[in-house]
Amino acid sequence: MTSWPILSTITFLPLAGALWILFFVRHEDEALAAKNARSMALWASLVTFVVSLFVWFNFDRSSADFQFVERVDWIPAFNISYHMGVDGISMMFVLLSTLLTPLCVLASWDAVKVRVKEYMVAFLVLETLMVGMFCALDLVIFYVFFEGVLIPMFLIIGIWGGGRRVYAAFKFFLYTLAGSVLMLLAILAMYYDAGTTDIPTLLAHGFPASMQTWLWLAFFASFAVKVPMWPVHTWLPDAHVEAPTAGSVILAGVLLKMGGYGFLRFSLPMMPEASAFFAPLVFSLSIVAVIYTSLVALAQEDMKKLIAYSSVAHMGFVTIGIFVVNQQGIEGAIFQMLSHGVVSAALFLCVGVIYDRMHTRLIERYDGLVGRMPGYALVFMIFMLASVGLPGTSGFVGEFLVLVGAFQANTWVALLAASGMVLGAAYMLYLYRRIIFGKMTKEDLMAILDLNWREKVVFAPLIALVFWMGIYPASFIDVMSPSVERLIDGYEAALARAEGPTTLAELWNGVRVGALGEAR
Amino acid sequence: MFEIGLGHYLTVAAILFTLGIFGIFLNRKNVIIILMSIELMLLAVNINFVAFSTHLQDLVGQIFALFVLTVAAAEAAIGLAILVVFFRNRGSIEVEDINMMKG
Amino acid sequence: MMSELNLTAALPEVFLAAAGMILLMLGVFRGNKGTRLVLSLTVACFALAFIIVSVSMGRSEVALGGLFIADAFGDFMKLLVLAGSAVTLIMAMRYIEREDMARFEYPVLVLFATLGMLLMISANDMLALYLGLELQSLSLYVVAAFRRDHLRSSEAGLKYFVLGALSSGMLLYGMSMIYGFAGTTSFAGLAAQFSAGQPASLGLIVGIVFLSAGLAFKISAVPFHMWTPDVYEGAPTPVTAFFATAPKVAAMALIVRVMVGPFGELVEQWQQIIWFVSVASMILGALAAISQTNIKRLMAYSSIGHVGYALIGLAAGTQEGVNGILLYLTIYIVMNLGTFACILCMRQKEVMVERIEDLKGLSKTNPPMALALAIFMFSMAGIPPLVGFFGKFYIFLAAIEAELYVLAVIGVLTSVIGAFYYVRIIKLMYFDDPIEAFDRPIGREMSAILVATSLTIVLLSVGIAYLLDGTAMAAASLFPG
Amino acid sequence: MIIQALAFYLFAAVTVAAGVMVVSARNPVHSVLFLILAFFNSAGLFVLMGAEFLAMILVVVYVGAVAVLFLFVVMMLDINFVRMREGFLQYLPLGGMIGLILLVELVMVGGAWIVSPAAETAALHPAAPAGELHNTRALGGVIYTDYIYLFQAAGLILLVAMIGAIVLTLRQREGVRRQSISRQTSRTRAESVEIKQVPSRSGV
Amino acid sequence: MDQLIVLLPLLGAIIAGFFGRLIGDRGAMYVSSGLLLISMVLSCIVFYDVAFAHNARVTEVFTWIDSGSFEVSWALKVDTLTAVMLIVVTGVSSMVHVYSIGYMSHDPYKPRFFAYLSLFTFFMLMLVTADNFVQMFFGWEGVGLASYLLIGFWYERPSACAAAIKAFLVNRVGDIGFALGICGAFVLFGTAGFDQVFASVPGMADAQFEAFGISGHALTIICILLFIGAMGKSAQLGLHTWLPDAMEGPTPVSALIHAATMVTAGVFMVARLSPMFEYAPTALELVTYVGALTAFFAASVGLTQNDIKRVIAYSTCSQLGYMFFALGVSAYSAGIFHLMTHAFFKALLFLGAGSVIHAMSDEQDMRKMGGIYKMIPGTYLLMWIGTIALLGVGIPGVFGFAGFYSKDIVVEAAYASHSTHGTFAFVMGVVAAFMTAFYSCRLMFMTFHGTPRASKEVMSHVHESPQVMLVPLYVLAFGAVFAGLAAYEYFVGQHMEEFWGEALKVLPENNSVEAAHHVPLWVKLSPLVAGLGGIGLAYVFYIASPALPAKTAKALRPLYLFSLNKWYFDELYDRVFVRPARVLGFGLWKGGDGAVIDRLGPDGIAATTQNASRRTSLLQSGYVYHYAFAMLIGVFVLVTWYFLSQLG
Repeated sequence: MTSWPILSTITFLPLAGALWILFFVRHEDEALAAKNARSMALWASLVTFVVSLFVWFNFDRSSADFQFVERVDWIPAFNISYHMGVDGISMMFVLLSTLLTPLCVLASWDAVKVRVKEYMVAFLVLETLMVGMFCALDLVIFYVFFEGVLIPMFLIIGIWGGGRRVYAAFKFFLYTLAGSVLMLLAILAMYYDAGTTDIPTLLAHGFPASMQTWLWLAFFASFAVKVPMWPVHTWLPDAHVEAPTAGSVILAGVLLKMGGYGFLRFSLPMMPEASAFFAPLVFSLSIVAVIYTSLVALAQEDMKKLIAYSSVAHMGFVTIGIFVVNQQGIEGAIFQMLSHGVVSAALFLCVGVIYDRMHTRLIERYDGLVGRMPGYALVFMIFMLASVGLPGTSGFVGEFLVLVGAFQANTWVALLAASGMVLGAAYMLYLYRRIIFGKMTKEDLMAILDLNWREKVVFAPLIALVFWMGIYPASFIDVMSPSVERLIDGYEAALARAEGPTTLAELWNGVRVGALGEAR
Repeated sequence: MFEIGLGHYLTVAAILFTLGIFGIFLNRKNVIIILMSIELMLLAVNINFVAFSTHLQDLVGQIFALFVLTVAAAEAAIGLAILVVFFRNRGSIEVEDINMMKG
Repeated sequence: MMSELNLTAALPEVFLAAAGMILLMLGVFRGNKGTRLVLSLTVACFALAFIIVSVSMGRSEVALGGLFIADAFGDFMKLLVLAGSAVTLIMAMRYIEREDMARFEYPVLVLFATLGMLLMISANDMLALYLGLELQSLSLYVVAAFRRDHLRSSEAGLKYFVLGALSSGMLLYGMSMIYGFAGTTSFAGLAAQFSAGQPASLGLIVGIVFLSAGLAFKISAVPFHMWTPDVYEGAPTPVTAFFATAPKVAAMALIVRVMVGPFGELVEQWQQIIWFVSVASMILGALAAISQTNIKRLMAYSSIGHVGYALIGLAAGTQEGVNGILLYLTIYIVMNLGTFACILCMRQKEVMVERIEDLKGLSKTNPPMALALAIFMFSMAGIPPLVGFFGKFYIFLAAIEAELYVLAVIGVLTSVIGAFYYVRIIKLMYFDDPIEAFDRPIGREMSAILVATSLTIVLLSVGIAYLLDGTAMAAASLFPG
Repeated sequence: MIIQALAFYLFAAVTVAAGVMVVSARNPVHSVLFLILAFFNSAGLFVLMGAEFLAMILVVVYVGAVAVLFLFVVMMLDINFVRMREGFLQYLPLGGMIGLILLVELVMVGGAWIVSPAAETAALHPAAPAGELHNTRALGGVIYTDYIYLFQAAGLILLVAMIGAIVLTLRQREGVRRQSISRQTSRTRAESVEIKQVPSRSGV
Repeated sequence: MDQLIVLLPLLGAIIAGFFGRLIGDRGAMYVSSGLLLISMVLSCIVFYDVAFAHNARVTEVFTWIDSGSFEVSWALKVDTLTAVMLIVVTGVSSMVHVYSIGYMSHDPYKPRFFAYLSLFTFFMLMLVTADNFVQMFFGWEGVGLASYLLIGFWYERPSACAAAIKAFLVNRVGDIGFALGICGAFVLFGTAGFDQVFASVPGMADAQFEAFGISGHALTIICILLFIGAMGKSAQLGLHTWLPDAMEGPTPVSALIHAATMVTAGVFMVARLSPMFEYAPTALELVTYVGALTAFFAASVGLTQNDIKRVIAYSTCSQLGYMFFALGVSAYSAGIFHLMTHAFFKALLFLGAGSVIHAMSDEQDMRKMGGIYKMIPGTYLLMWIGTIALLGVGIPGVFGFAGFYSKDIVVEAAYASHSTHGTFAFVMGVVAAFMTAFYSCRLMFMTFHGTPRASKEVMSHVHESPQVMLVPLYVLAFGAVFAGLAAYEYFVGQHMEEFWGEALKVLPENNSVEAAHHVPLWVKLSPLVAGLGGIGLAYVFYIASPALPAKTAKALRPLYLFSLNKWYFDELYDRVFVRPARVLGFGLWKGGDGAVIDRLGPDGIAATTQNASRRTSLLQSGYVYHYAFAMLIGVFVLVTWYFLSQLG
């Protein structure tokens, strides 16, 4: 391993860029200052991305250990240290974050006209926090980054958002905060029990079963909101609709993944018995999410809301995949998260493209765009299909692996989740048809222009990724395999040691049988 | 009955103390009465201290009472000064008129 | 039993007392023209006292006939108090000149109040406690009403006085009970008695209840908080800033010292009181602040809420809990100083404004100030990576370690509600359009305070370990053995 | 014994009754007077308990200074009889009940007092056996030695009270001519007398 | 070479799609058609290599998904079955490409069209060359996509868009079954590769399995799931509704996708998985029933339709039913045989119909046609060839059109299986043959004979299609005439075993094709007789006494309406699925998210908090006595608490 603190570099480079913009980008001429801020932000995020590629290439794909580990004492009195590192599960999320940020900067190039400087600062800070969160190997550090994300995101939604931005920003902020403070308590309890907040140590700690239940629930409160799972998903549509395009991109692309990542990093390995116990609950909620939100998506009038609901449904797959705890399920879930990170981000960018031109997101205001914007129609089509999960695109691999995994655990779950395939196709195709197809009748659309070069630059890497992930996913799955295997081994070993009813369902059955017995 | 013990003094003090509290929150008249109620409370406290002091055969209680008296005097001075200032501004010292700020 | 005077242990206090009288004389001779001089000198005195305390930090001695104790805990708290007083005085400088209340008595009274706080903090006997408390309170009553031509100010003073007097009555009654049932007023004596296994009689507990009621009033914990919003609103703003910082710390130090010191063995008894008060404070602080329109009033409820959190640490009754309180208070002071500096800058057309609405669009009219205030607000809401989070973190850690789970859960939930109103201020500043800009410039000392406090809030997270060293030492001094 | 008991009951009864009147009298002047009465009788109680010095102080300081100050302020502010406002009785049942229960509790606590063995030994300053040392003297012996610190602190409190009272109520009125002896004595001739050269024949 | 066959169409698609503007319309058309022709030639070579030189092989390209034990690769499996399909696909596809050059000559989006066509071909080839379930699924979904794109090719028509979505969605419903079937297969066998699975099937023949609360025979469950997928793709009863609507697409598309190739993917799949289905008799039974019912149902609907393409579409549906019941009675080779011949004559019919439509200025309603046989004699003739091939006319033992051989063997095999479901299928097949004959001739008569019912203007424009459209028709017609005769011996006759090799598996006790050669003569004749009867009836109805149809319709009105409205499937689905989904979606949005979750959740809590906040503020009345009272209460509560706890 290199001694250079590569992860910290990735984490704090954007912050440095943000500070630079904050303090040194000043000009009498507002427009010029804005321009400088933009290019500075772009460079900062691009350099970060390039540096992060180093991680990708130097990552040891055969190891399940944490790599590029850095460790500095932070609060020695409490055994809390600045501990960073990535394994196969987290590494790609880091890259996803570093990839999406420059794209977001590009996507906001013209779209954001007011307070450009602050906007760019917020985005770079956001990047720091996201990357830091995925790299953190100490619970406290993790939590700091995890919750710190709220600040820039709140501002992004609130300042540069749409009409109901205030409501949306508050809903987002308070909802997620409410979830995560409970997690904070759980973290404290873990510290109390284990005497450390070091994640690798905690992974090996083994918490008592009774404690696991509570810990799990507390973590669940946080991650379920973040994912989001039904019924705590309602912040998402609002936040997405009101956020500026790039905000939605990051929100869907990275922030939602924090929940899934949390489940994988904490819930499963640290509280295996509780995870097994509550898996049926997760399944039920996920299934409801898949079906319910898909149906709701069908009824949407607002493009972003529709895509937002589709995110909920897709993340439902993710949670199913995680909690079936087998190789296919978890790898599928991770893959689905990555794919969703690319695809939904791209879909929001697609919406942004026409929003920038027409300043409305109402579906009924558009029709027949393919005539004027064939390039756009093609790009949208690709991502729409990826979202639908067409084989050959990234969306399929994750979804399918999750199904395979789910089928091993519970066929009903697999069946109901699979119904999401139809509903997902239904709302996406319906959306596509209403916007892109048909005859162009709206007067104001007649002059609409196709993608410009900047937009093409934004979409090109995403399209490439969609196909790369769809056709040769092995290059991604290989990265995660060792870590996932270790995770599963640990999980199963822990369950083997456990006693008593191991799932909610069993407990329920036990109660029922008991009650019946008494009735007799 | 005729054996006057500590309990008797404490009872008197308790009654006076309660009276003082009553004076404060049941009072709907002027603030001066409230200040006087406070003096009553402090008096009750002093009785307590002296009574304990006697029964414990310990001087500290009396010293305490002495300081309480001192402080009470200072308190009365400041209280009345504030009261006067308030009266100058408001033209009234009725308790119900002290309600510019609420919520 | 009686130890010698040992005046050096009380050097900061002695120094301040002497300085106070000298400054008083100076003020009398220079008249109100000398206000600025007196004020500056007062600040200098605070600074000097700060240095004295920090130099002697770490000692642990009993002085002045056993009535006075100087230990690391006290020294730490004294540092906070002195810093708070000094900074609020600096903030007051321009204000009192502008608002026509530039009289030399103001700094002198603040100095005496601070002296009272130091005495409180160092009290090792209930008598000393009482006198220190009264010295502080009487000064505070006066400064609250210091703007004597203003109805609000005088009303604030009157309310504060009436209720404060009532609370000292209760406190005294409690003390008399304790004295009567334990036979001593000395903290050491009390501690010795309970550690000998003496069971707490009912009278003693009732005494403790009354005592806690009196102390709870000083830290404005529910239900003894009712004065706080009115006084905060009515008092001149620099006075409010002062109220929100130094006296809070001192009173908190006092309640911690009393509960943990003499009554340390009775933790099971008073824990329930603190629990109750803490929960009530957190809930009320969070709820009532939401519907406020006056920012000073909002800060009052905010401080009530914060006290509730700090009390969690006390309810834990452990060294970690005290550690958490110390950390929390340190952070709380910095945040409050910064916030009040912002509030003091809220002037439109030469008139102070204090409606929350007036902050609308601040991010456009005065971005640095908006940024600073946003940092304070996020920090108060306890959002990491700002240091306010760490305050809550250690408090809740202590609660978890003491297995006060319900308290911890209530705490975090109310912190979410509380986050709402802090964030609402950010919303006004950043999401809304400006109505009217605040006057500029805000003054060099204000800028300096703003920069210093906001940087502290941001950067202290990184160096929190150093602060923790200090608090840990201070907390340990309360738990010998 | 009986005399002592009778004295106690007398003083106690009058104190309490006066206390009630303080709170309930409609005229504030009467209230002050009843307060004075209460103080006097408490002083009597103090004497009964053997605290003569305190009893004296109570009369001198309280009646002589504090109560008179009250009276002064009442007179100065020219407060009339206050009408009983509505709502007074509204709180009486609840407040009265709570107050009564609290009173009963306090009395029960007082009644349950027992000298704890530890408390016996905990006494810091054992009072001298009766007759051996005068109460005033005993106090004096302690207050200027062991409690010198607090004595000084009390002094500061009084100082603050003074400053406070002055700063709040003293007003420098404009347009009031005051005598300033120092200015008078330090006047020089140059300040006071101006010699004008009046040119002749041109008038002033 | 295998890779080339598959990738050339993709290349064509990319060139036509992305560089269409660069190389112009013509360039796009010629490049893609040319590449496909090459691909076809290569397919022929491969066919020879595999079917006659027995060089069945699997070519691995690279890993696709590798997750734990779930490993699948991109690979090309070529055996006889695949080779047959390669020929059919590339053959029909290249003909359609060529035909489209003429047919689409007036369309402004030619490059796009050719790109789609080639893309479709690519996916179809991926499907037939798949060596594992997942790759098959890839092709499966891919053709669905291409079908979607092509049906919606004229995106300005709302009906085309709707039909496209419908096709995609209905297919997706089937795909759920397919996907779950794959999952099941993986769970059972631990692999998703065909060869590995087939190798372990016999060992798993009795495996039990619990799924969806049913615990049963594992293979049966998996096969049924997979068959559901096949039903969707091949428009079997229940999931057929998309096929008639798919006729919204350009006619060449109908010929290629919705007649010759894509819709037969289901048939191909079941045949490909014959080693599994053979051990799942219940599943086979189901296949038979569904196929037979579809054959009957679609034919019955075809009787009354007026849209020329729809009639052919229902005909396709019905013929697919034949293929399926052939598969269901283990006559896989017969099914594939029919698939192959059907590809020729149905593509011919469609393209012919396209030619008619082209001639009639895009009129598709047969009621507005008639009497044009003299004006477009070439098309007329070709259409008759296709129709006769469809009807299976021939002289036993001497010569027959393609359909004669394949349909007969299918029906005979059904009879020969000597099982309940086989017999049922036989009866249905014969009845359907009768109806097929009737509606096919009805189509011919209504379109070409009788008095012209079109407007003068249209009639004046009627013209024969250009050669570029007719040449492919000739090729297909040639196939329709001779394919049956030529392939009979290899597919189902004496060389059957040798020809198919390992590609198909039939358990000895199920060998109905073998038995089909030994059925009684009346069985052999019955489809032919039924067909002739149908022709006769049609002649009576539409040539001899044209008033009769209306009278009959009146007399049998309920039946007529039932058939005309396609057994009300669309209405039923609309009521049961589509509309409820909309209503439910809207309801859940406004009611679930809005009224319940938000109102009880965030908004409710917010409102409660605000309310509580207001109340709390009111407590702060501003009166000192209230404040004091609060303090008193605080003390009182605490004191009382301790009193009670100490006393109690």
